[in-house]
Amino acid sequence: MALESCEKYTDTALRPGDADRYPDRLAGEFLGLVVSNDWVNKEYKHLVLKVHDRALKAYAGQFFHLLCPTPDGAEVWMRRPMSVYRVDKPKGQIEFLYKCEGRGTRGMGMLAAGDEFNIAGPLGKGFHLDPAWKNIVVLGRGVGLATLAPLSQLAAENKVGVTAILSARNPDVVMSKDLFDGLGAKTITVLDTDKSSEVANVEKVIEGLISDRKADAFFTCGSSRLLKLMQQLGKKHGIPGQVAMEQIMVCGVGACYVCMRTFEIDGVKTLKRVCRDGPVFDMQQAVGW
Amino acid sequence: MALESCEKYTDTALRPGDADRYPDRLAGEFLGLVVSNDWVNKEYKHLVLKVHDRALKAYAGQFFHLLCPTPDGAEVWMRRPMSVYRVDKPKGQIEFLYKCEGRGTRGMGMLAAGDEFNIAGPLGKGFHLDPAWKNIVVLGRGVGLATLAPLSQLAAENKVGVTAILSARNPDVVMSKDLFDGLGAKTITVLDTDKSSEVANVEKVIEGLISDRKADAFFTCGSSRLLKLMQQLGKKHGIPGQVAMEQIMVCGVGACYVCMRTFEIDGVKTLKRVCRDGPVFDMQQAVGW
Amino acid sequence: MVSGMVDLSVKIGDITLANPVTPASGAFSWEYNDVIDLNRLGGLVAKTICREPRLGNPTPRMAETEAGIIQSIGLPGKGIEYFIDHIVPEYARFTPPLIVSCSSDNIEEFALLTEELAACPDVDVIEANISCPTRNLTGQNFAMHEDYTRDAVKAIKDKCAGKPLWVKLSPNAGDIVSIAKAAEDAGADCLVIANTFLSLKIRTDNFRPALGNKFGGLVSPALKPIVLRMVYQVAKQVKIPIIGIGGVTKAEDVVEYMLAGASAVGIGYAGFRNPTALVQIIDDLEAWCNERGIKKVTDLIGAVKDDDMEMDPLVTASHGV
Amino acid sequence: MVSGMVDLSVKIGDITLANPVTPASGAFSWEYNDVIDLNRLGGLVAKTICREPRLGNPTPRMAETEAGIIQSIGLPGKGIEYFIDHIVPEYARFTPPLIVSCSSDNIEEFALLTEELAACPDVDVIEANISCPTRNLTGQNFAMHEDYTRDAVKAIKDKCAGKPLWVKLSPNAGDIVSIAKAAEDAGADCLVIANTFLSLKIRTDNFRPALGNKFGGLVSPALKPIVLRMVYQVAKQVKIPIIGIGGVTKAEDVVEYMLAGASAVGIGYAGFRNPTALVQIIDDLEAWCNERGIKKVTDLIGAVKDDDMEMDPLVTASHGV
Ligand SMILES: Cc1cc2nc3c(=O)[nH]c(=O)nc-3n(C[C@H](O)[C@H](O)[C@H](O)COP(=O)(O)OP(=O)(O)OC[C@H]3O[C@@H](n4cnc5c(N)ncnc54)[C@H](O)[C@@H]3O)c2cc1C
Ligand SMILES: Cc1cc2nc3c(=O)[nH]c(=O)nc-3n(C[C@H](O)[C@H](O)[C@H](O)COP(=O)(O)OP(=O)(O)OC[C@H]3O[C@@H](n4cnc5c(N)ncnc54)[C@H](O)[C@@H]3O)c2cc1C
Ligand SMILES: Cc1cc2nc3c(=O)[nH]c(=O)nc-3n(C[C@H](O)[C@H](O)[C@H](O)COP(=O)(O)O)c2cc1C
Ligand SMILES: Cc1cc2nc3c(=O)[nH]c(=O)nc-3n(C[C@H](O)[C@H](O)[C@H](O)COP(=O)(O)O)c2cc1C
Ligand code: FES
Ligand code: FES
Repeated sequence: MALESCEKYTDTALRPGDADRYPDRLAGEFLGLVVSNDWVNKEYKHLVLKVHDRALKAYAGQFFHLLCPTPDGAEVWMRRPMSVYRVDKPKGQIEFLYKCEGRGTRGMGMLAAGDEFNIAGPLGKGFHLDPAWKNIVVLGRGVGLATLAPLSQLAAENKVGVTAILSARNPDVVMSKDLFDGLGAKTITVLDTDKSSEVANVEKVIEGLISDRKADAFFTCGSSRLLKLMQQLGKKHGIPGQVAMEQIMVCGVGACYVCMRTFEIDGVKTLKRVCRDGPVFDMQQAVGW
Repeated sequence: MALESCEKYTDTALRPGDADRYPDRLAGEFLGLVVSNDWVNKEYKHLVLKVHDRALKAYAGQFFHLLCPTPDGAEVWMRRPMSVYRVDKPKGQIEFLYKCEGRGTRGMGMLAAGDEFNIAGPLGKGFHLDPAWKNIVVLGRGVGLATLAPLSQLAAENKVGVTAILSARNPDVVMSKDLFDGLGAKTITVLDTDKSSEVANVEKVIEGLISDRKADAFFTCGSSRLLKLMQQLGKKHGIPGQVAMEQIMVCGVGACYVCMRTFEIDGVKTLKRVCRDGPVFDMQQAVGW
Repeated sequence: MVSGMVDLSVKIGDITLANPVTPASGAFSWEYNDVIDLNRLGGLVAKTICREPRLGNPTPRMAETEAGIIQSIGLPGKGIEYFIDHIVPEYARFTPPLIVSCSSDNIEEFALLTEELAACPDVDVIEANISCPTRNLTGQNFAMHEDYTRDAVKAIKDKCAGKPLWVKLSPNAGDIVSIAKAAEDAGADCLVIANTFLSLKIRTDNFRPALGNKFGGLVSPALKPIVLRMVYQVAKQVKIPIIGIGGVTKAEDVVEYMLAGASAVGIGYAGFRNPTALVQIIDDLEAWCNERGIKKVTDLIGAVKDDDMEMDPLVTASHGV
Repeated sequence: MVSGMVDLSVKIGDITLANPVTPASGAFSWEYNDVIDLNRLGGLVAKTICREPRLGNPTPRMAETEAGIIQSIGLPGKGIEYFIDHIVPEYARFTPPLIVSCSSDNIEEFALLTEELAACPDVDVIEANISCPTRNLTGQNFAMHEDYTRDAVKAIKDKCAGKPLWVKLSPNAGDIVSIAKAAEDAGADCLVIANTFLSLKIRTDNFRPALGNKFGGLVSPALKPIVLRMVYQVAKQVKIPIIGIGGVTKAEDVVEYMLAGASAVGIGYAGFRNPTALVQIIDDLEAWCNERGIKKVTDLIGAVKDDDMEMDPLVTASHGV
């Protein structure tokens, strides 16, 4: 008498500890085990996942593609891209910092310790640190800081000095300061509330860093306004830079050509895939964020 | 920058305690509050819901149409019909007894105390007790007993004697005995394990009840074999009977004509809607269960 | 909910609906009055009636699919006489206009049926269902062909005795715009877009079709973007009003259909899922309009902003997400 | 998983696939090798290539819908030369046959493109995508019409130099069977059913189409019953093999398509959702067959039991649920 069930989807992802038939692959599909998922302020949450070893290959600027649980009984149909916030190899954990906003990220917000969470990655091209650089400037706002934060780890490992300018609406939503501080970066907070986040002031701050020879390279993410500022200053002073871009994604691996952004190379405009050609791009080539 | 959410479905159902704009309606859509949802044996669970007053109108043989939570991240698209197992007016609760089997009932099985559960009803035509009847015989098997159980309550209220023959595979899955016992019914358990559930034996038991004048009417649900037996005995002895039928449903209120079963009335076969013309029908008119 | 500000009424030709939310034929009956206040609805839409009594299709008539259901009812009913004597009076107790859906696979019979319905004073609108995918085994029907549509609608229109004729089209047709225009030419006063998608489910446990009739009509919120596209395309090409049907589950879906060019919507699935959905959608639509200061819901009809779209991918890719 | 018993291989004309699970064009590239072992797949299917370089459609190119996504990519690519020089070699590193999808809206150009591809030794199969709903703004394409299909397929077939020609059809066509027959008549060696459903989403926050290209193709597991019906109808009328594409997310879906008459399936959405899905589906299919003692997966092709269906509703309604 039983009717067929209409269960969908096979679930095949690697759990922490599973034997890996293909340890050489760059990426994979994983069932991470939620260690914690706490609010860092009123808008952002911090997710810590215990993951399979293969997932620990992630480096700064790369992202995972997340299959979010449903916040409302209907399915979330597409994965959500999310930068790796931190990789903790000794503990076998990776971390995400995210804004709870739409269906996917609100679904993600419901995860509780012990839950499984399906993530695919690590994907994309991350940040690159030139061995010649002694000091870099990181400028980010909002969720962009989640993407930039692991640069502090990368820089610390490479003994590169970091100045992180953290822009935020108000003191309550300044993020990742502890992470940058903890890894020896110098942090400067600029705020909307006291107008210190205005472009003119940020420009002054960066010009100061340039004079102090603390700016061998620029890194940014999350704001068109700040990207433009850094592009101008970079061009003016001949300072190279990198920007992490965002775009709606489907495959995340470079197959579908959904995640296109415009870049200008030697005066010629072209489209590139954020997921595979980026998400980190040469700052001067980006045409708007 | 925010994209539209794609949240679906408005949820409009009455919660316990909500003011009722239409208290006279026979049925409604309700958000019941789960009080408990426990296993009664390896296959069946017992759900107790605190519900809005209007939902308490349910009587024996009627059903609710249940919007089950998803057992697997994908949506359960259609409601599931389920008989009312018990109405506890003083506590403002209704109860269901159900087999965890397919997607819907397994989803239901996941409900925990404090959860909300969307139910629509009460629906359908329930059992009818003729004031002339002094003693009735209830014969059920498996989940059919969930449907028949509230008859014991109805009979007790009407001071009608009940003999309940409970058929089951083995002693572990005999159900509702306590409920029948507690309301003063006489229960007879017949089992596959000792072959007492075979039709010949059940026939002997019922013939005995007929001789003892304990069988003014027959009631059954859940087994074609037992329905046929009762039809024969009913015809032979001129004893009226009622049967509760099942069929796949969509609307549950009589609009869609999905839930059809064949009935034979005065030699003419016809289709009737289980949801509105039933689920309880004249036993002699049913053509197979 | 802020109330009493927006005017939710819409006119479909001479018929005024108090709001643009109606049930879809076959997914509704007066029996829903047990659960909701039918007087709240924009219209009452009766299940498609055929002239002669029909038992309908074999069971099972519904099966769940990955995302929705397929169903195959086969237009059961007790015939036109019983309908007029017993069912019309059930609807006549309520205030919204009564739209009666009817069907036949024979043009002469369709015309006769129309004549009988048009003669019934309580019937306000005749909806010609020329698009039921499961009334016979092949899934064929008038609405699959421009010419058949024109012929059928002409014959039916002739017998409407001045009552409005709404024509329900099929999403299975390849060129919905031509068929819509044919229906308009032939005298349709409104187009109902659309019926269900001809579908099949095969059980992998017993290798059999899941429905007794083999084929069924797929119903699912998933289909809304397809039907919406059809409504949009047709609205650009016809002058008569359109009722959009397919996957409406919330007030925003009503808005979306209206933006695409529909004057009202019909709802099936959502009312099965939540029997109080239609009333809630009306409440939500009112609140949605009031929050945005929309004074007349009719302002939404065809208001999609599609005339200044940037077609250079190099430009659009540099806009923010 | 019991292994090594069932023979999963299927033949599509002269091409042998190790198993009936292939990716769908446009939803796959060699880059998936980062995540899965491409040698496990039944075939490798390259994204549709056009002769001249194309940027594709404006962004956004994807939007989530109630149950699935709509997408409008617009066949971007670097043109046939780059494709043959740089992309074919990427695929040639792997063992499964390489199926190259190609497209044009001009028959002569389509023929030229075919000729160039056919001359490339690493290309095993030419798949003519005559059904992309979003390569131009109207959604029109050859596969909407029997005659256009016949003409296009004839011209393409002429230039295949003996290589197999698979033809991808459109689910937006009204009469899929006639179009399938036209393709068969014109020389198609296999039919790929189907491409995506032309759709529209309008944002209710800004009244604008959600996609840069306005229309997009709907992709969703919800659509499987529609495409399955098409495969079933076509399989009864053509002799060439069919590849079913639409909503496959698990091994049972492969079985269902094969029962309906498909020889293999293509998978898009499921591989986006779970990048390891295709490999898992192959494993599950093998286990499914072994559990049931099925020795050759080809035994499933067209094995639906539909010849003894009970058509009397009075009888079927009295069968158990
Ligand atoms: C490489 C990359 C790294 C990112 N890293 C982070 C991070 O570390 N922390 C964080 O909070 N956010 C990050 N984002 C943005 C994040 O992907 C979106 O916030 C998220 O997808 C929104 O999903 P939602 O369901 O909450 O929103 P909805 O608005 O419901 O989403 C609807 C659709 O739009 C897409 N979408 C919406 N906003 C964006 C966006 N900004 N970028 C790409 N797609 C979007 C969604 O993926 C989904 O497909 C990153 C984006 C990219 C591309
Ligand atoms: C009036 C009525 C009262 C019922 N009372 C009870 C009860 O008290 N306890 C109980 O355990 N069961 C009862 N049932 C049966 C119950 O409805 C099914 O067990 C349930 O719908 C199965 O859902 P599923 O998702 O677990 O199974 P699935 O097999 O996944 O269901 C698939 C589809 O088939 C339908 N379906 C499957 N079995 C049945 C069935 N026997 N009757 C109707 N539809 C079915 C489902 O509703 C669903 O639409 C009753 C059925 C009816 C019609
Ligand atoms: C069970 C059922 C029965 C239906 N019967 C009819 C019918 O008799 N006449 C008709 O024109 N449409 C019929 N339909 C189609 C609906 O009117 C409607 O077009 C379809 O369900 C799509 O709308 P939805 O997505 O809101 O459900 C029926 C649909 C269902 C689900
Ligand atoms: C992002 C995307 C891009 C696609 N590109 C192509 C393409 O280039 N050529 C083609 O023939 N089909 C293309 N399709 C259609 C798929 O090949 C397939 O027919 C469709 O996705 C249905 O299968 P699914 O339900 O398994 O996703 C594309 C689909 C998607 C989602
Ligand atoms: S998301 Fe598919 S190519 Fe980038
Ligand atoms: S379930 Fe709709 S009429 Fe019974």
